[in-house]
Amino acid sequence: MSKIGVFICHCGENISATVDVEKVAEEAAKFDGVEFATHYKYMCSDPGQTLIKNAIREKGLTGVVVGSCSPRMHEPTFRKACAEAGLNPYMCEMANLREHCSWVHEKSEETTEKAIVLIKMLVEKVKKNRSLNAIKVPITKKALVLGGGIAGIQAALDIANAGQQVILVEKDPSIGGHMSQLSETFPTLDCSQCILTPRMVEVAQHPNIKLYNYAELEKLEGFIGNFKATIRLKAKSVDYSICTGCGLCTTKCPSKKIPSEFNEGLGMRTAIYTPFPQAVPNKPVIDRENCNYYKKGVCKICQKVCPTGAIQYDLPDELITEDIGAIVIATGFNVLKTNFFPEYGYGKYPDVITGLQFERLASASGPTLGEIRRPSDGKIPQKIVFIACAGSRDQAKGIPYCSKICCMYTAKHAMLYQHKVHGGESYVFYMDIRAGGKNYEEFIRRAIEDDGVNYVRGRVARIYEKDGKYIVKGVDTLLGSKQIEIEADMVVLATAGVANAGAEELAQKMHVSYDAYHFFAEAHPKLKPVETNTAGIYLCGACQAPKDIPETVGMASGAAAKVIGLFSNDELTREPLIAVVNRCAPPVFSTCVGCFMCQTACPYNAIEREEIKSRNGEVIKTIAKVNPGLCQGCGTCVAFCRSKAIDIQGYSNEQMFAEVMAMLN
Amino acid sequence: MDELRKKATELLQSGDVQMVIGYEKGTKGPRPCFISVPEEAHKLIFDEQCTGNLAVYLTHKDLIAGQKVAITASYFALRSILRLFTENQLQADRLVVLTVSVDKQLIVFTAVDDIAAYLQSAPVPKREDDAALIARLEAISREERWAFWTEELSKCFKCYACRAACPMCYCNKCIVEENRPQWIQPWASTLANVEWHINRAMHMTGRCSDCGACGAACPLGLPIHLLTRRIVQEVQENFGIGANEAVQKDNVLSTFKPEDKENFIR
Amino acid sequence: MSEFEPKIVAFVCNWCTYAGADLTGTSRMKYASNVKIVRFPCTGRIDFMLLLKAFAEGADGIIVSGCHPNDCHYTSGNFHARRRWVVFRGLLDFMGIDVKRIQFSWVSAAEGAKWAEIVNSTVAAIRELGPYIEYRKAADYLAQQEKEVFNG
Amino acid sequence: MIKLGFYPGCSLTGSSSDYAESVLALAKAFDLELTEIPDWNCCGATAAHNMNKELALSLSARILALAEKQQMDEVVVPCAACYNRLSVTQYELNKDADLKKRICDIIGMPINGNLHILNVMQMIDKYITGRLEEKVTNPFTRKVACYYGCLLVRPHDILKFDRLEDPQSMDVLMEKVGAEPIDWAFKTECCGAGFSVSHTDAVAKLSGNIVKDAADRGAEAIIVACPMCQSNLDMRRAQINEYLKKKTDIPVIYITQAIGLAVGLSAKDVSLQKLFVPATFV
Amino acid sequence: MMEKRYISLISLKRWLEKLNNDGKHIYAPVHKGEKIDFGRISSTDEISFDHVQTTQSAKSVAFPRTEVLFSYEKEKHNVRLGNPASDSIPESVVFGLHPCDAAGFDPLSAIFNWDYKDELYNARKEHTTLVSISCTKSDEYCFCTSVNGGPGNTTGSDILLTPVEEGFLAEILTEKGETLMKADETCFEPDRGSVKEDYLVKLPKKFDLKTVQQRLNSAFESPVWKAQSQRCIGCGACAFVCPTCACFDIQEDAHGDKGKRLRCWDSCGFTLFTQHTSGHNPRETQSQRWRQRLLHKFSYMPDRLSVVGCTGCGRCSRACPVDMNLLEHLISLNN
Repeated sequence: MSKIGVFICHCGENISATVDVEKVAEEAAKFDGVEFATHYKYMCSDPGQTLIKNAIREKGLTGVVVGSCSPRMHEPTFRKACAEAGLNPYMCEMANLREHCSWVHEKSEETTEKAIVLIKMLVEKVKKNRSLNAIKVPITKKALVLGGGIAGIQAALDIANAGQQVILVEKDPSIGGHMSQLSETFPTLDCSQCILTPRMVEVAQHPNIKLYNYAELEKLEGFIGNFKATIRLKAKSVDYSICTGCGLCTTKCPSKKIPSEFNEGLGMRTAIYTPFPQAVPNKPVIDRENCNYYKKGVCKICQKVCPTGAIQYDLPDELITEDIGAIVIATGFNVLKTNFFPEYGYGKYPDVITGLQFERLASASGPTLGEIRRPSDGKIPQKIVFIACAGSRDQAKGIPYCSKICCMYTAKHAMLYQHKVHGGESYVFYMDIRAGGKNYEEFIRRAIEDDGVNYVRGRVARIYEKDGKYIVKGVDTLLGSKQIEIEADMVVLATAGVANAGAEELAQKMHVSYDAYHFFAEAHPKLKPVETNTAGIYLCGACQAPKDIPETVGMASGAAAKVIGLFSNDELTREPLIAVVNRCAPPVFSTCVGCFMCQTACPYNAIEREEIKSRNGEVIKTIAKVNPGLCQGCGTCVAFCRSKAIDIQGYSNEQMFAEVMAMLN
Repeated sequence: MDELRKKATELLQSGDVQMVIGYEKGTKGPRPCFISVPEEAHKLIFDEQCTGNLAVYLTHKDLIAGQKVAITASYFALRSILRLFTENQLQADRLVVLTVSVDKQLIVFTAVDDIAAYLQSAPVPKREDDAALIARLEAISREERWAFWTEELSKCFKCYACRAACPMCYCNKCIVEENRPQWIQPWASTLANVEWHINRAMHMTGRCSDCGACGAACPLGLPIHLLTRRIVQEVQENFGIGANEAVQKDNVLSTFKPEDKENFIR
Repeated sequence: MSEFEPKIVAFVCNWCTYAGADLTGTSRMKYASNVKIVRFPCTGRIDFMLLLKAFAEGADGIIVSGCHPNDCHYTSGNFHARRRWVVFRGLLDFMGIDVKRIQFSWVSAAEGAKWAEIVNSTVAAIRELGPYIEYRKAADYLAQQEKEVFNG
Repeated sequence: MIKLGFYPGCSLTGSSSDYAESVLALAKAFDLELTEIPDWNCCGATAAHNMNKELALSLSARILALAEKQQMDEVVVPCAACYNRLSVTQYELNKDADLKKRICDIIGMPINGNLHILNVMQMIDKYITGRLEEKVTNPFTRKVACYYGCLLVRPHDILKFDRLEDPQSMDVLMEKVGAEPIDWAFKTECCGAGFSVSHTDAVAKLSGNIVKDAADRGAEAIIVACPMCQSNLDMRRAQINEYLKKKTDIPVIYITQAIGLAVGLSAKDVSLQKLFVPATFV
Repeated sequence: MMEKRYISLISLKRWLEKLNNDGKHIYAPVHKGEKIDFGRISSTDEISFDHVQTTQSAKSVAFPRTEVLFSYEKEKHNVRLGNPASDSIPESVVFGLHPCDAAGFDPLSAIFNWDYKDELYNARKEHTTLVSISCTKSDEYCFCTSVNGGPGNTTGSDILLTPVEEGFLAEILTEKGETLMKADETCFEPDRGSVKEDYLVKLPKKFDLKTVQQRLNSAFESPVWKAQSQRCIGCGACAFVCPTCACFDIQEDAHGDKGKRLRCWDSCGFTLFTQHTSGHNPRETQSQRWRQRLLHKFSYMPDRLSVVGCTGCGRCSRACPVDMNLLEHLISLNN
């Protein structure tokens, strides 16, 4: 005879405002098998939990139903509370009275009625619950970090410094990411490369870090603590074990007119190349699309000049697999190109550039060695216009969000321009200035007050080219929407930060969810910012949303901390919500008939064969067996098994059946 | 037919098999028989009357009792046998499969794949009347279909002859016997019957040989084989997998294609 | 309430649609209270018998919803579910069961608004169709004692 | 002979009769039969549409209803303003059943809302472009500035026609008839039609900039598909020149006129004589 | 009591109409697709007269395939029971069943009144009147004459009609029968003295019941069971169509806190019939179950209830999907 306790939470006002919580508790008390029912302002609070614990002890409850927020929020909280009071945590269920009831319905009898039914459903379910014990699985203490930008670098170093093994995978020939492209960083204006390169070198030299540059994640299997990652090492055509990185090949390569990715197309590179002088590893790769040898079958100059004979044209892509315990995604972001903006000339004007391109112009290592010159004719622009929110915060452009970093780097750009081009005139068109951050607002003020950047609050309607000038037509909303036209020599668009091209595909590979803009989704917007909804996979940096360097680095260390925390245990306890094949009395032994059709239904190859043997060892029957380490508890096999020989703990046939019956009776 | 009897005799004499599962003359039509001595082989018959699906006996543990057996299989029985192999219920080395082709040739299958090949080449026995009834049912309105089926199935008294006659119904414990939870009400009443037959049909997805034995077995003559037949059609139409293919492959419902089409999910 | 209030059961997966419905809540979007959600780990877990049971026990409509194709938290549960529903739906329709009363949908964790829309449109549709007496009548064998004695 | 509905609207029966005539002439040349919607009324592009929404909708709705009554399924609406009003109205009504009911009650006629409303560009695109090149006998070998104005492609998410900020359709067409469309910046700038009666000086300024840029970039003609644009750029050329302090003589030609000429219609057929700024080169 | 009358087909129909109008539920053989089976009739035109045998027996008028024993409702800790209103059982007439069916009610009643008097069964039987029709044809499955029955046998019937010329010889056999006749006596003319036997089908004995029974008493361990049952696929068809099979199962139709306790047909042919929770099954094989079926009908029932459990209607053989022909097996036992 079950003794169920029902605990209704007001969630402050969140539930009690629309649901008559007293009535719910009162009705629940009448349910068959309910021993005790009550309500309280904050069940998740300490006194709230104590209330539950005491009830369990005093009334000898065999099951608990908490009617409060979504179980996705507080299920662990309440299960823990139950466990502390000596009740098996899996004898606790939650009814979602907030997200699925009080928040989505008006205050009315129906709403309260619904709440009562929701409770009844879970009461009936919990009656069918079984005590379960957590599963222990070993942990492979090796982390995989995807992306070698500042986020990945930070995460990798933190994990490695904690004494754990790290595999760092970077899709480009060199780590460094966008930060390595930046000229100087706000709000301190210290040189980006100067602070980044030491970290890059540290990564390269760290005994605990294995770096795979020019590589990508091909496939991911397994689960937290026990992933198996297949990594594609793209063919570099250069044998790194021999190559000394002397760079002779890159100087001799005849195809020199390839737009450099690192310089955002403002500079050129060769077909065999290292993206930039401080690249790590500082060894070249051959870009096969643009290499004469691969295109026409002739050339081989690099091979001739290579002093160590490291060039090997026939090296294929290589697939390696690594056992991994945890993953940190740090794949970063990208910025829209100017061709996204018809009103600004669809990218046809050479001197309408993106902020990132401006960074290259302003960078000492850039194509102009740090001088601000027009890509078209190399002239120094005397009048320059910066347009913030180019794409961002623009519903019509499908990018309603704020890219967050543009206000700051635009101010920085304007400042750098003023510093580098004396007597130059700069304008910044903006919607609002968002400078939340330590010394950020001050930084903006400096741009305006000390460096005389003209801030114009308003949007730019159109840019058109006229007599070698760009006519920037905009409006100054602070001057009563006065139309203004600026004849600029150069325009810099603070184009929106967007997710990387392959983000969606990558997310699907790893089964992490992503938002409408293909940024990876954190497990909880507030409480789990670095976790994904897939256990053992963590997030950091701009792949989650556009963010600046300090925030990225902080998040990276956060993700690293999670990994280190995970690795601090030798084994991992997993929720026992997994499928099991039933056993019953001989001569049947199990209602499984061994058709093994469930094997293909299982996404995790968790279903194995088990032989039931008689005393004298001959096989009586071969039935399915679920490997508890591999099973993730999706239950597909359960719904598939026609003789109901497999059931899933926590969502068992009896439980789900009871829940449905309770709802409708 | 003589060929068949000859083969049976020699199989039994040589001790290659201890039993031949075949058809003999019955009260009205042919009926299953089990020959275990050469002398009785003359009883064996095999003609187009012989439609009952003998494969059902291959999973009868008491009957087979570990013996090596031979079976004379109709076209559909061959499908069932293929499926039983796919579902790990048969051992190739314990079974000799025989059939008589439309041109009256005795065929002795040496390998499972040969059966598959034969099914592809041999003509599928037609069942026009069923096709006609299905067409009629598709033509009428949904309400009328519901009326038809509730009327028919209300008669069902759950003798489970349909299940007993089906080679694929070899579960140790049938879903109707499962009572925790009581998925299907085990007594005879209209909806309980509807639920039972829906389950039977669903469980046949990708497994059904479309032999119609379930319908033939029904003492009340309910056209329940149309349900499994419809499932066969669904599988063909939606996933392009024919019955011959389905029975050899991993189950239709435990596999998928990302590009599977549907037109009802929003 | 004089007007017919449909009883609707929603079978949803934990990772996408349940989370999506949570988002509907956190975004304070309103929808009809006729729908009650049963939480499954995955659409692959949803047994077709539960749908029939829901109808038999008095549901007038059913929503089945999970992750979009390729987004399944368990890689492929929703793909398996999709096949199951294709066959099941075809069979039900062949038997004259009103498949218009079952709304299948993909609602991701980010689609709180879509969930509200699905619920409201389904409630409206079912209200149109009226109570599913037809089916429940077949469940009540006492009312049909005549039929049931000499069955048919 | 393909039959299409035809809604001229006020301008095409008055100041812009040349537009109407050229449209009809061109249609005829490509065996399209345009039948005027009987008993049509104002589309509401007047002050109406920002004074009283219901009135504005009802005005256009009545036109739609009339067209449907005639079993027309496609209606050609050359005036950009009319086109905009009719399309928007149909969209709004289809979006909101209650509104539709209200409006239908007001006009006392039913509306299905499945009318295909074509502006001149879409008409040409659908029924003419295909046969255009072969029919060109007299290529329009001029540098032209295609001017779209504000209404032709707006509101974009309803019309779903051409690119919003940088439309191309006219340029493409003109290329087909041998012209050389210039790349210029005023394609969709405001001509000041809103002020064409109240603040003509504003018109002079706004239209002036348009004419100037076109002229400066060596265009020999401005091609338009909207009566307001045309009248502002053409009829008000005197004030414009005043404002620009220089005499510009670049003609403003309807796309239908330009194409008409190209496929061998006479200047008279397409009423070229009605231009204020004469197209001397023809 | 016993009274002979004559009734013409027209009057017969008139009489039945009358009974129908009196609100009696009349069940009679009607066409159901390919098959002939009992069904409630609203008009006499539905009735089939020219069939050998209905698919099912008439037993379900007193022993329905599913019946409610009682209902219950839980309220927190106590339970409310609802008894079935046995008075609400309708007055029923089964018309046109054959003597072998009528005779079947004897063994049935014997079983339901053996140790415990089954309230519901008796109430239903009490409210039912049986108007049988003698057999003028038979088929290869019939063997009533071999089990103390016959085509004109009166056992169990309240009225027995025998087709003579264009009408029927009506034997009014019980008070129930008489009351029923009195519903409209004008339909019944005086007996025309036609000789019943002349009109009955001739059905020679196929075996000797006594010998078979003796054989069976010593045949428990015989290999014959295995031989005979090889073909059996273990369905319940034979039991469900049998006029004397009375095995039932108790089921619960639960809906939340409410529910009904049901009695529904079961069959000794099912594997689960004797399955213990322990997993042990005293009748593990089909042959054991087949043996049980025969011994029960031809040995145990005669011993305990002094009535043979078979009326030779041959339904089990007709219904069997794999042609387990009972007659054939009994004959082989006989020889």
